[in-house]
Amino acid sequence: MSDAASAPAPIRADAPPTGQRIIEIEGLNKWYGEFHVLRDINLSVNRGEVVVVIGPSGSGKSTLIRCINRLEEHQQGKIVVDGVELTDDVRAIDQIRRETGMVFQSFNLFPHLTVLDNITLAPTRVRRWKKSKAEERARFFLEKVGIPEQAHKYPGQLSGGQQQRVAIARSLTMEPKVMLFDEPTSALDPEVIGEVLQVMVNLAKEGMTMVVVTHEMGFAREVGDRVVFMDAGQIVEVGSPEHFFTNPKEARTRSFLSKIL
Amino acid sequence: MQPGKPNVSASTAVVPFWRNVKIIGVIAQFVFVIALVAGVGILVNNVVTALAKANLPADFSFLGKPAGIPIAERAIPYQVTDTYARALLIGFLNTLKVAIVGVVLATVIGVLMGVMRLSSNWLVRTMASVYVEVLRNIPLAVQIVFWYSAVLLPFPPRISDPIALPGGLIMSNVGLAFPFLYPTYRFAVWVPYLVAAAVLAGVAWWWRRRTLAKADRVGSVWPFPVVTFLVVAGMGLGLSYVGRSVPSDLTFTFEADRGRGTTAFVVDGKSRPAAFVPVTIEIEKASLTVSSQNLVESRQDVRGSVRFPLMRENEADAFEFAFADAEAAEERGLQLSFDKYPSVATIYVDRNGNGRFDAGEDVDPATNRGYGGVDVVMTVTNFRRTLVSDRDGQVRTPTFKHADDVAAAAVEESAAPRAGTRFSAFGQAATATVSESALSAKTAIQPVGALVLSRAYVPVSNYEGGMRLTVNYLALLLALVVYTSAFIAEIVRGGILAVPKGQREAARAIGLSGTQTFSLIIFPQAMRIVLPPMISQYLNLTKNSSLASLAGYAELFVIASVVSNQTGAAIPIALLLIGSYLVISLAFSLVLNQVNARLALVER
Amino acid sequence: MIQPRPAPVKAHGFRFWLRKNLFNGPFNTVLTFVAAVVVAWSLYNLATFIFVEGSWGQVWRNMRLFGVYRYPPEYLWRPLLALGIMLGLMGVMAGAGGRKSIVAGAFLPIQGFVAVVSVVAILFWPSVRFLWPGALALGFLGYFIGSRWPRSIKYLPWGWGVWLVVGYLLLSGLTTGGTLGKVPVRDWGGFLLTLILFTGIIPSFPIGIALALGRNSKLPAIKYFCIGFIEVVRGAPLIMWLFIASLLLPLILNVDANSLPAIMRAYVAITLFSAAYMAENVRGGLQAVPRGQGEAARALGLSAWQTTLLIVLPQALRAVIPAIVGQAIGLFKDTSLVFIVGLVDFFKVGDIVSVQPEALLVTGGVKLEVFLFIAVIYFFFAYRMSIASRQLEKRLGVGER
Amino acid sequence: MTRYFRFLVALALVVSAGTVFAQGRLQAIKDRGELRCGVNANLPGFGVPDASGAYTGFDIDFCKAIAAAVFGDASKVVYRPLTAGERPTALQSGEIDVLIRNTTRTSIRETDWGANFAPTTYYDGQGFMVRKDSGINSLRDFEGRSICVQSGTTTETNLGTTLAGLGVQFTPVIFETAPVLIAAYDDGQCDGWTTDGSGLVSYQTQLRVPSDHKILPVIISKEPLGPAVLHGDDQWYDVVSWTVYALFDAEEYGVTQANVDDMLVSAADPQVKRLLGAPGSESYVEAFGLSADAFYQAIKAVGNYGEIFERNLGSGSVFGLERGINAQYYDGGLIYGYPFN
Repeated sequence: MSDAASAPAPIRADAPPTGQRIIEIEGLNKWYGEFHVLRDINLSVNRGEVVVVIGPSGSGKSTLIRCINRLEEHQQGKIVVDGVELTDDVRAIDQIRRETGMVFQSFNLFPHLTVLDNITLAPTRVRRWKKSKAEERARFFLEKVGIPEQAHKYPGQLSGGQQQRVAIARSLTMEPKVMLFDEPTSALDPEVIGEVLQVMVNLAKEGMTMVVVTHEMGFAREVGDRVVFMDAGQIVEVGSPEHFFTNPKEARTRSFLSKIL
Repeated sequence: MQPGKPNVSASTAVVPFWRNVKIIGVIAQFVFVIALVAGVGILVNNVVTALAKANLPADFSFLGKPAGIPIAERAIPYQVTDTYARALLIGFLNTLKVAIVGVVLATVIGVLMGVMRLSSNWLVRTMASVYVEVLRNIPLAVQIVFWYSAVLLPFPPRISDPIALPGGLIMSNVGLAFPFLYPTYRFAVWVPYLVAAAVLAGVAWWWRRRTLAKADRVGSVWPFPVVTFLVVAGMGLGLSYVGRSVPSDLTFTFEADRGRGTTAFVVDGKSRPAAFVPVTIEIEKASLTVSSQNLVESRQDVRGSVRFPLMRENEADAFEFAFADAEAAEERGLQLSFDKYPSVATIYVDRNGNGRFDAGEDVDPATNRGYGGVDVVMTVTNFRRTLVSDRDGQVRTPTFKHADDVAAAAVEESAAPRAGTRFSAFGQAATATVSESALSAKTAIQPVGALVLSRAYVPVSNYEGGMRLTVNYLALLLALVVYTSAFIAEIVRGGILAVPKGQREAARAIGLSGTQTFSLIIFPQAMRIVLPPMISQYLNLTKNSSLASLAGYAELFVIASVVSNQTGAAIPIALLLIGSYLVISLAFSLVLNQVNARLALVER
Repeated sequence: MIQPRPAPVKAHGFRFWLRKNLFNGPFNTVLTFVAAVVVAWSLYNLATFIFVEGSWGQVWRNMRLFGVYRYPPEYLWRPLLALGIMLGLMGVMAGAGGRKSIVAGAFLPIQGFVAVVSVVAILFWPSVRFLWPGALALGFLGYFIGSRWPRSIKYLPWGWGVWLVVGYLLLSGLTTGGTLGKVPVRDWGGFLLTLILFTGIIPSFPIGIALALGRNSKLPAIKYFCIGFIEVVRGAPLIMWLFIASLLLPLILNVDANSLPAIMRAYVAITLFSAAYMAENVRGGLQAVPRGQGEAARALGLSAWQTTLLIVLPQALRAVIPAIVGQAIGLFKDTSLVFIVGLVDFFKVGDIVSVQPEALLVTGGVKLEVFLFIAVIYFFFAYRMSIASRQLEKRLGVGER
Repeated sequence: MTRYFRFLVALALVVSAGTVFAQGRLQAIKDRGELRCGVNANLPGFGVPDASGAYTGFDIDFCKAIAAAVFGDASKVVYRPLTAGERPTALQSGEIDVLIRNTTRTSIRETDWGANFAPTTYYDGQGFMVRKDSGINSLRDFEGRSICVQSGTTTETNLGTTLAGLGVQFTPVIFETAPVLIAAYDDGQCDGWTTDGSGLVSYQTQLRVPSDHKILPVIISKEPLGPAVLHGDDQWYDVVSWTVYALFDAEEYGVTQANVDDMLVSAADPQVKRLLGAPGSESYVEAFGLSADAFYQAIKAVGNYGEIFERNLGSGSVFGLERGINAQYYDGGLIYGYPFN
């Protein structure tokens, strides 16, 4: 990186020093072949904080949160989740995945299992819970996302909004310390987006640590503690929602917001 | 920021190697490779030891030895004294011959059947369904046996009475033969023109594209290079006929008694066969003796018919027919009735005396069979025929005898080999005497251009000249084509059904007719879907051709197993076979990738 | 507001059907006539051959050869018991699945076939007079159990496992002489052998899955080994592998040729060959599983193995069931190729039957009769399977569940 | 006296050989309780299963005879059907004890295969069949015609080299199996077909009108067919050889399946007594490592050579083959049993 000096100093998206840091990312770089997708990312998240990542498509926001639980492998930099550094160590990877829940754009429910089986699979196999306990917790979270009556159906029989809520319940049942949301509402019909967002809002209010990649600016404004704007693999601007939506600093951010708001 | 790729891992923390994902992978591979090498090593060692113990060849040195296997069906010259390697090569070429033609035909029939299965006509639809279901649910081995011994052998007429169709096509249960253009020894004259034609065609293509591009016009490009090529190449072909003459070192030797001759170049006393040379043979007067036969064909009787080699009436000034033993024939009241003058006749007894053959008169009341085993002599005057020698420089005519030597050779009685029989044919050949007086013929070599049209004919009991497809080849081909086409039909049907309904609706909405919708919109898209499974069917067809032995076709696997039986070199031959089949597989994969790449390009 | 009205009455009836399906337009009318002539001609000739010209005595006389080849007649109850147990297990499956299930759709025609054979056995084959009806009864017993206690289907995998072992022991025998006297493997033949070789599809299943997973592996050594194995095996014809296995397997494994009868060698060749094809089918299924499925499982903390076994494979296999049935049909037909290594399966028995001295006495031989008989039997089973496959395809295509 | 001495030496040799090979194949077969016999399961007259599944044929009877000699029970045979290509491997690997599969004895097979051939049981030779009215009377008449031939043996090489040597050009059509070949010939694809003489005769009956065909009076190869064992076990080789000789001798001395019991008791001829191991002559048979009644059992099981021939190939079969050169030497044939002395 011969011309690193001429590049602008990377933005540090550190959390305010108050809370205890649960995610710390330092100098994160990632390449797909020759394509540099993540460039010198620095980001940290406090416990109980909701960080919303926005930016145009292809800006690397999804890749960023997929790096946090090693769905993508980073090549440079340091990722620490709940005090565990993400390295090539199998044990570290397993531990971090256990402690982070993830919700995908396309739900990724397992179509050959019932809703209940979808939810209890990981707790029984990974956490080694008894089946009865897993089912009890599963029903609790299904209740919480508002679809207790669908436990014995197959994912194919549910609507998109219901599926995504099941996916959230599935992640929550593992009792994660962090929830990662990868554009959870992008694949949904407008009329059901609300029900999923409501679940997320409730979750945030209960103090769950969340990193959310989304295009829902309303959600960002309402529940986000901090908003991170990414473009071309870099963090362009970080700030509180008020700062962000009322008075963004960077020209790039302004032009992005003007297009979508 | 300039992307630069680090070559070290991001992490600085020390991780024990048994927990490191990357190192685990390396170790797993390492263990796997060691286990594999050890396992394979043990197995190979076993084989080598066993082979050495059994004194079986484990290398390829046997390939250079003379094979001694007679092979009739071949694309390149071959003699029994040639090597095993050449015999195997012929097998490989024969595999290709059946595979390539089979693939083309199976595609045509399969697509047709696939479309028929979606026909709106109930009967057609049902017939196509029955076709597909029956054929793909019966083992191919059974089908090959069926086509060969239940259809192609019994139903077409025998070679002695072939069907001669217009255009020079001849059909019988020995196979199919038709005229074919072959390159002659003067082909080299044409080659520069062909090269020039190709170059000019390229230029024409380039020029046409450029002018179109310049004028920013849409127009067809292909007619220009094609016409250029045809004109230049045609000119060259025409020129190759100008000033043609027979080279002085080209000779033609002909043994009229044996009915065969050879065209050859003789240079310094050494002769080299000359392929595809047209020659004319004239025989002033000659005779041919043939016995009448009682045949049972596909469970039906054919009674007392005489079949002379296929001849046209204009090939001789006169044909005369007589019973070899005229007195005996007259005593029995035998007469000849011509079915196809001058080649096929029935022997009958004119019981009602009306001078013509009536139903039932060909049955001998004494035996209830026809008048078989009666010799009939045909005498031809001024027989002449122009022939083209084959790939090996061979020419064949009917085996005429001298016209004066009418007495037929005495037919020896059937006898099982007895005590005292010699165990070598060479001894017998030495004692055999040729009693007939020599038959002479006038011969001439015809000048040629770059190409010569070789016609098929039947001199004795086989096709000569032209392009010949044996019944064995046809049976195998038919079975493979029909069997594979059933699978292709299903693939095509699936492909057509897989084209989104919206495509049809859109096509109809812009005013295309039903046929246009199908041929312009649905079918091209379906073809794109079906290509990969089709290629795998093509591969299956090629591999299935290894069942050729069931139809007596000398394909690679057949020849390889003969060679293996003779030499015991099972392992080298197995390796050769695997290699050959992989080459074919790879070729198909290459084609698939090419076509896929093209289609993908079109898609964007 | 416009009230809903009943739809106009649809035209139907025979004449309407004819016009719609056979005579809609001049082209179709011509097609209909041409097709009708072809059909009539074929049927006439076939019927003439079957009922008038055919000489079926030789086929009839050799029924036992066709069935079990040289399996000793006094032990015939053993393969038939194995068959009966198999029918019983299928019956349980069919009964539990209900009359309209796919298994029932396959089971009932097979029972029908066995019933026909039973009638023939009662009338003409004294040695197996009670055995065939017994097998038939076991089949219906299973069906009854299945429909009465549908939950018994839970134990079925065990049942099949036990059946494989018991079936093998029944066929091969345990003791020298006696009721369970040993029958050497080389005496197994005819349709029995065809079925035995057909079971090669069962071991080819796990091997094929392993190869498919290996081929998708990120580890190059394993990946390229699997690719190499699959492509080389698929690249050459089965008869070549049979040929190689029969000549070289004892040498390669350095074992006494007697401890590896020809049937075993062919079985190995067929299994590995089938496994290579299975691998490609399974790979197709793996590709059909969205990437997100694996990612979701990994994100939940499941290990790589758990992800593969619990999430990816079940979905992949379900997607390729029709392809696997198709492969099974192919294998069923391909068992006819073992004649190349001197085994006497159903197809080869035909050859023997047509060269027996008695066959030589029939003018023109009995090839055609034998051929027709063999073709019909193969067709019956292969066609049944392909119908089942199509039903599966339809049912799986409807939705994810 | 010298004769007696020589016999003693020979006996000592045989016995010592027997001891040396005590764990040889004969013992192994006895321990195993069954004889493994490599056969052809697809050649009418020589080996083919009948409708009940039991193998029958000329070669099969020799398997039975050897089993009867070893065990006193002709049914203790395990038949291993072999294709032509499998033969060397099966023999060399010890998979079979004896190969009786219409196998021609040739120098290559003795050396390369490591086979030891027992006496020839059937003298065959490659011949030709043509239609009587085809006008073909000698090999030279095949000029320009086609010949069907079955692959897998030396048949096609014999054909190719012989006709090439005669300068005759013909069209070969190679087949894997006989039934297809017969169909091709009968339907007229070929003007003639060639295989071993015995095969010609046995398949002639399968043609539509067998009497329309004839076998040319020419034989292009020697095909002496006989049992073969693996090199290196002299005792077992002797057992196989002398079982065959015993069957030859039995015909010569008039011992048949029917009268063998009487002969055992009442035969006066010392040769017969030694052959049957009659009381007082047991040592002649026991020296082979067999029980004294071994050859008696063999004859009892399958009859003498003549009976085997007639039952499977000759007048007692559909083939109706004549003995020809397979007659006893005193009838002008080549069958010559060695003396029991």
